Amino acid sequence: MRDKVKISKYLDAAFAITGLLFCLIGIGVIIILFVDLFMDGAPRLTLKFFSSFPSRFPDEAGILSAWVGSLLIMFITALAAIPVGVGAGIYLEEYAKKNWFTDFIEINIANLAGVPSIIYGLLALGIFVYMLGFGESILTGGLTLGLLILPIVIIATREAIRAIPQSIREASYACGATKWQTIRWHVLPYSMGGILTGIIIGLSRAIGETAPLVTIGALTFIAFLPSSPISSDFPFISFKWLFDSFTVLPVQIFNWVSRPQKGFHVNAAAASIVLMVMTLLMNGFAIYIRYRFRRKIRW
Amino acid sequence: STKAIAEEKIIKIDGSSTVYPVTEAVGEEFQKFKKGAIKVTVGISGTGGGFKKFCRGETDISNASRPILKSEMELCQQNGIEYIELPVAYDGLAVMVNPKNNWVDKMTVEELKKIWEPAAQGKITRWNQIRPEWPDAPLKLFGAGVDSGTFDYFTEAIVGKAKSSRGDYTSSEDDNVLVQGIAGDKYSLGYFGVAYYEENKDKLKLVPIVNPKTGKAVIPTMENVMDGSYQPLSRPIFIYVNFKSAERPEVKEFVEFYLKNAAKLVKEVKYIPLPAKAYELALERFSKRKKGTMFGGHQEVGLKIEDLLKREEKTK
Amino acid sequence: MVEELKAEVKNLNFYYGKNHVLKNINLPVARRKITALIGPSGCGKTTFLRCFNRMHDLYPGNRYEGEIVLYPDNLNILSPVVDPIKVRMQISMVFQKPNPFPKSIYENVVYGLKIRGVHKKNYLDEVVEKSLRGAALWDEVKDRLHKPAYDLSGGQQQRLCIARALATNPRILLFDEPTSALDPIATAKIEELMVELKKEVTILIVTHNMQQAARVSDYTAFMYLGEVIEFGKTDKIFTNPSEKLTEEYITGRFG
Amino acid sequence: MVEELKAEVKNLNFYYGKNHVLKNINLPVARRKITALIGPSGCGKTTFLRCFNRMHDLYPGNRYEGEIVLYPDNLNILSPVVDPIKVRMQISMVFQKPNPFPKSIYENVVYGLKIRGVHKKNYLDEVVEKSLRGAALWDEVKDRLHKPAYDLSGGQQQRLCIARALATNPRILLFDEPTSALDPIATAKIEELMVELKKEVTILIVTHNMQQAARVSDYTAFMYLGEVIEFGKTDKIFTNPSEKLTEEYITGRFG
Amino acid sequence: MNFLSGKSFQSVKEKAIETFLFLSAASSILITTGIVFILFYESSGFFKKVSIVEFLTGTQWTPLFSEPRFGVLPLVAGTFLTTTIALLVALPVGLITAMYLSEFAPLRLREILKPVLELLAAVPTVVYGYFALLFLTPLLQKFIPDLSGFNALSPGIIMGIMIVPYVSSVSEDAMSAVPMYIKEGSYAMGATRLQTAFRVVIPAAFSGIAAAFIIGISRALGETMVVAIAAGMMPNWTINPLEPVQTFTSYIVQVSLGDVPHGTLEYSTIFAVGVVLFFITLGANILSFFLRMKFRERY
Ligand SMILES: Nc1ncnc2c1ncn2[C@@H]1O[C@H](COP(=O)(O)OP(=O)(O)OP(=O)(O)O)[C@@H](O)[C@H]1O
Ligand SMILES: Nc1ncnc2c1ncn2[C@@H]1O[C@H](COP(=O)(O)OP(=O)(O)OP(=O)(O)O)[C@@H](O)[C@H]1O
Ligand SMILES: [Mg+2]
Ligand SMILES: [Mg+2]
Repeated sequence: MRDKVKISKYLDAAFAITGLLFCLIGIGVIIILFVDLFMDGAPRLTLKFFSSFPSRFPDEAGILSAWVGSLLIMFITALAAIPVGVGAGIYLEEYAKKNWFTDFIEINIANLAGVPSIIYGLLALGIFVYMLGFGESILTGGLTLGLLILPIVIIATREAIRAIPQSIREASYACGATKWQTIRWHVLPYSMGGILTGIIIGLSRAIGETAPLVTIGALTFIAFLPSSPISSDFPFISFKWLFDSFTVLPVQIFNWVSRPQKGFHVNAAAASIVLMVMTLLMNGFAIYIRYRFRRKIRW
Repeated sequence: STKAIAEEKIIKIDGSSTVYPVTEAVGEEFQKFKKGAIKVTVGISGTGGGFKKFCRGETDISNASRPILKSEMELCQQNGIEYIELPVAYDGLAVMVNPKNNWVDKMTVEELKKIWEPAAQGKITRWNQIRPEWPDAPLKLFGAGVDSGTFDYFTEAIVGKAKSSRGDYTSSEDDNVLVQGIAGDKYSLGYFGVAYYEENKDKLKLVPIVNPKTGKAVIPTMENVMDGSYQPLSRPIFIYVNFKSAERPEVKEFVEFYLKNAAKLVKEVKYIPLPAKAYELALERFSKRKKGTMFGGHQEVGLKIEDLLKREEKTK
Repeated sequence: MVEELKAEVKNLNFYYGKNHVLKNINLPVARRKITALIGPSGCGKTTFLRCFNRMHDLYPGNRYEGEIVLYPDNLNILSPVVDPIKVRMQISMVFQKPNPFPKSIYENVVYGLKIRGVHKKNYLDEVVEKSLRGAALWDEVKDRLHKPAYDLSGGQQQRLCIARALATNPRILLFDEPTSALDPIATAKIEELMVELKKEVTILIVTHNMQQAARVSDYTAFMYLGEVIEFGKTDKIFTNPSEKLTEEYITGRFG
Repeated sequence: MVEELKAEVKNLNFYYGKNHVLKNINLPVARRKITALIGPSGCGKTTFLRCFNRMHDLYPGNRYEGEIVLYPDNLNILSPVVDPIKVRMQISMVFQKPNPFPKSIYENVVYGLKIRGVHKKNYLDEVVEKSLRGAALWDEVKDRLHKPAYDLSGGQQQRLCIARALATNPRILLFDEPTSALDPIATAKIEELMVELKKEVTILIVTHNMQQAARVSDYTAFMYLGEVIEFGKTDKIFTNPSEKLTEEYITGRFG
Repeated sequence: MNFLSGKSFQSVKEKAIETFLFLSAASSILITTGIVFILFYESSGFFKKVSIVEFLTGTQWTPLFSEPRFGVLPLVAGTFLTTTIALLVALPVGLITAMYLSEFAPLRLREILKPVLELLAAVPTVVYGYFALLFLTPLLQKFIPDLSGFNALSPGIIMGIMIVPYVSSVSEDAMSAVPMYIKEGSYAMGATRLQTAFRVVIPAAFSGIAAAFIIGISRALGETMVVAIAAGMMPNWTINPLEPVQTFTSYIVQVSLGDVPHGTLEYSTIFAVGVVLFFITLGANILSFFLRMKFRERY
């Protein structure tokens, strides 16, 4: 017995090292990728790169329309996927009766996570572009990616909610809280960490997607910006930009890497860096809130 | 939203990624020329995807790396879409080997056929099966994606029947991937667009192809392609203009701008321009609004572009 | 009995799935009195108490039979048409295992009010002090009201949960061993509180402490294996029980 | 004192971050005796007990000062070079809030053995029965050993946790209010068990029940606001305390 | 007070919220219906012309050739290979990373490592594709001379690394959500961190870890660009990871963005392939659903 105890202690120590090593594998890949892209793309990371439209000359080409497009698309995606995804997660965990139908929905959602993104593109083409007549617009693009990451957000939300000890819910109900009050005051705040993780990896995935956007008509050459959301006359807010055509960074990258000229490959590397940094910034907020929530909640 | 488009003057273009660089260059220049008064957008959803949108009336111009095909013609007809077919440049296909390959001096169409025909699958796997004096080493093949116009054209030109090919080779949509494949293997052989050779001269070696008519081995230089001596592996690429859209002044102006400036811009993006005469004929074709296709809904090989442009069009 | 009733349990049966835990329980609950539930561990006291605020509704598979009628409304709170939330609005509970929210002490106490839509800072502050004083916790935590409740000791958590239950002025209070983690002094204070409260409130208390039951309660029910074996005035039960089982249990000769 | 010592606490200070909770504690722990810790809620009993098995190590920000020396090894268990796992292997603990694992009853009891590499089915079965009998739970659960522990009542969970702590034959047992959720009979059984156990084992028990402390313990320490106010033979403390505070607490006149 | 649930403002609000949440959950059904409809509708033409038996048992996949063969097995093999390799990397690395972060790493380190690892999900997949082709394959060729320039192994590994954050982040959330009092119970018994992780934390967090695995597996099955670039696009009826292969997804993206005319038999193959993929993921999900039901623990 002594020996076994010793062995398990060695295993423990060994695992601590293995675990760290495994983390380092991931970090290593990130660093290699980043350094590699940076070595290629650094010379192109100038202000001009951000403020220029695409061009046939690699060193004049920029990503203005692409990063603006990515930003707007992500905005719509987040707006569509987060409430619906979190809502669905809450419904399934807190409201739905446990019967075959919920089981069916559960399997169904897991299944949706495995549908290749291009199929979402084809679906969106049918529904948003043709049926609903949104056209090949920012709105369509954002909704498409929203659909794509919905299962991730739902699954993460459900698991985070499921991890909350039942005694907490009991305490709230016993105070006379309604279901929604219990959710709003307890379930949501305490599961926020996990929900934010779902949102973070979901948005990270969405911002890097190419294929579904190309099918619904993300353009590659687009040398102008969507119309401004602020208009000079009443009511000062305009939603016209929702229906404008767009391009996004990954599509631009996709196009550049398949061009023969080396210069475009440099652009692609630079744009990839921008994409990664953008993701980090976009998620930074979520990461920060998650950090706060995770530190606060303890039971 | 047609009203909005009319107000804003947007020209919508979509289609082949092969033609994309040319149209992008024209679009860029055109917008500069018009000081941004007219907006041009160019997408890349493939020739097939492009025609789908085009034939539904969603785009003004479609980029195509091959002529419009039967089923697409029917779709257009169903939707009452008529079009003008205009060749805009040549796309030369190059046959490439690894620079370490010191045995290949040239190849004939027959030899290429022996390698690429369907019967070769699983059988022609070593270099010395093509010519006995070549090494007894594995033959690693690379080629354009089987869904691409390049593939259609190459099979048509070499095997004699479009889409007729062996299947056991590495294909890719992205020619840069093929470059990497060939550059990484001494015993490789592959085909793809000339432009990719131009940019990777250090990693690749060009194989001269024997012109079946003249018997001379030719490499795909710009001159050789333009004067028609690099045959059969060069093909024209096209834009299709929606007949109705062509009524719009901005579209009309754009197409004319395209054909007038193509010679210069095509070179800039490393494609091969058509002979000057061909652009003139194309312009004439456009100004006369000649509807329909010069092909019968299928690919043809070894045509001289000027002869082609003098053909009568078929709309069905 | 002559007392005015606040509630009456009639033929109550309860099942955890197939596990039949409460068996045909009948019990009157006198208004503004303290009724104690005693009985060996596992006999169903907690289960019984949780019927009063419909806690069992939260889990599928749980099943009630019978009635708990609330007076003067004459309403069967187990009836499916009754909204459990309205029931719980009037009936507060302190659980056996302290279960504060992972929030600050202050937030824990005011929770019941906030969900009732009360947000006036002054008023909330007042209630917090009053409830915490009632639960004999105020002095210990008055300087750290905004610190996490999970940093409290076991007994402090238990008192916090009592304060939380008091804050909403319920009509009925359910206490499931509210002083199990408390020292004698704190216990005495909570008992005083209960006696004070019963001027206004009807109280049901589960306790393992016979002395406590004897000290504070007016009525006592002795439960065993899911049944109420004996019910009566506390004096009577503790001095002169009718059932042998009750006597054995009370005198500790049981088992 | 003349007793053989199992452990000795020397100048122990403990901090939750900046919160100085234990203040310069000195205490001998006699071998194979029961030492009771009493004191009002929040005085630091749990905190003190958790020093013995280095539970505080699990959280960043907690800090010990001073020593707890274990005899006969003469080992300071608070020393950073001492492996807390080694300490915990010898020292079992029953927590204030029952915390069974979300596993079956059986798995809960054998957990300690399994992690020590014992897997022989027969032996495990034996230990399960013995431990559950010891904790006075066997009869209630013998037919549902493989059912989830979370379906047990509060008191049953508490006894399960006691059984879990017994299963590994520890040298020292730390009990944090082990009978708070138990009825008098179960309590009596656990007390018997403790008396039985002390033939082999050194026991530290936190309790709010003065009678219990008086009944089972050999030594008693009275804690107040993080300090040990008085320590001595239980008889002495309960009949003739030296400190006024102790007397007041014991007689319930405190506060 | 009225106990019978009258139509108070509160209960109307509750109902409205529940309805919104229900609609959110139901949206997943809607999406699935849309996908199933599109897949079946568009592939019906295909199955009219090609026998299902030939489709499911044929070992040659050359649908775009002049003499087309419609045996889907090579794509099954390719998908199976790349997915398996990816999962062999992602699941252990992801789980071990999660265990390390949740149970071993100091708090600070964890809060830094986690978002950095999540960056792996944000790298555009095109970049991963080239990374596999230009970095990993040549590296692997040093050790495995037989490795062909395009192969299943290298994109499989890269996909695995790409998926790591999906697995590790969601599992880590689930593991850190296990209440501390349960972990304390284990440590107090003398358990090492590793034993606590394996015997208490993982079983208690099983549901969340399983969900993380499902997201990971789904991602591997649905990933497109990495395999499209680095695996060779060669339908190959093989289980040799050293050879080039083609997967369902890379086939779909290839055709849908290519020059094939839409509405033809050739084009409808992508929907037929989509149907197969859909059923494969469905099968896997149903299986995993029942497995999870069996092992779930509750606290
Ligand atoms: N994690 C923590 N962080 C900060 N302060 C704490 C923490 N845990 C406990 N305390 C404080 O330390 C003091 C001692 O707590 P401890 O749990 O040791 O009390 P106790 O004597 O066991 O009380 P009880 O009888 O109520 O269980 C209390 O004032 C408590 O509020
Ligand atoms: N969720 C459950 N599922 C199945 N059986 C349960 C469940 N909860 C409790 N039980 C069983 O029901 C019986 C009554 O439990 P209950 O919690 O009401 O006991 P109790 O009288 O409160 O005991 P204690 O004094 O130990 O808290 C016990 O035998 C217990 O094992
Ligand atoms: Mg109970
Ligand atoms: Mg304590």
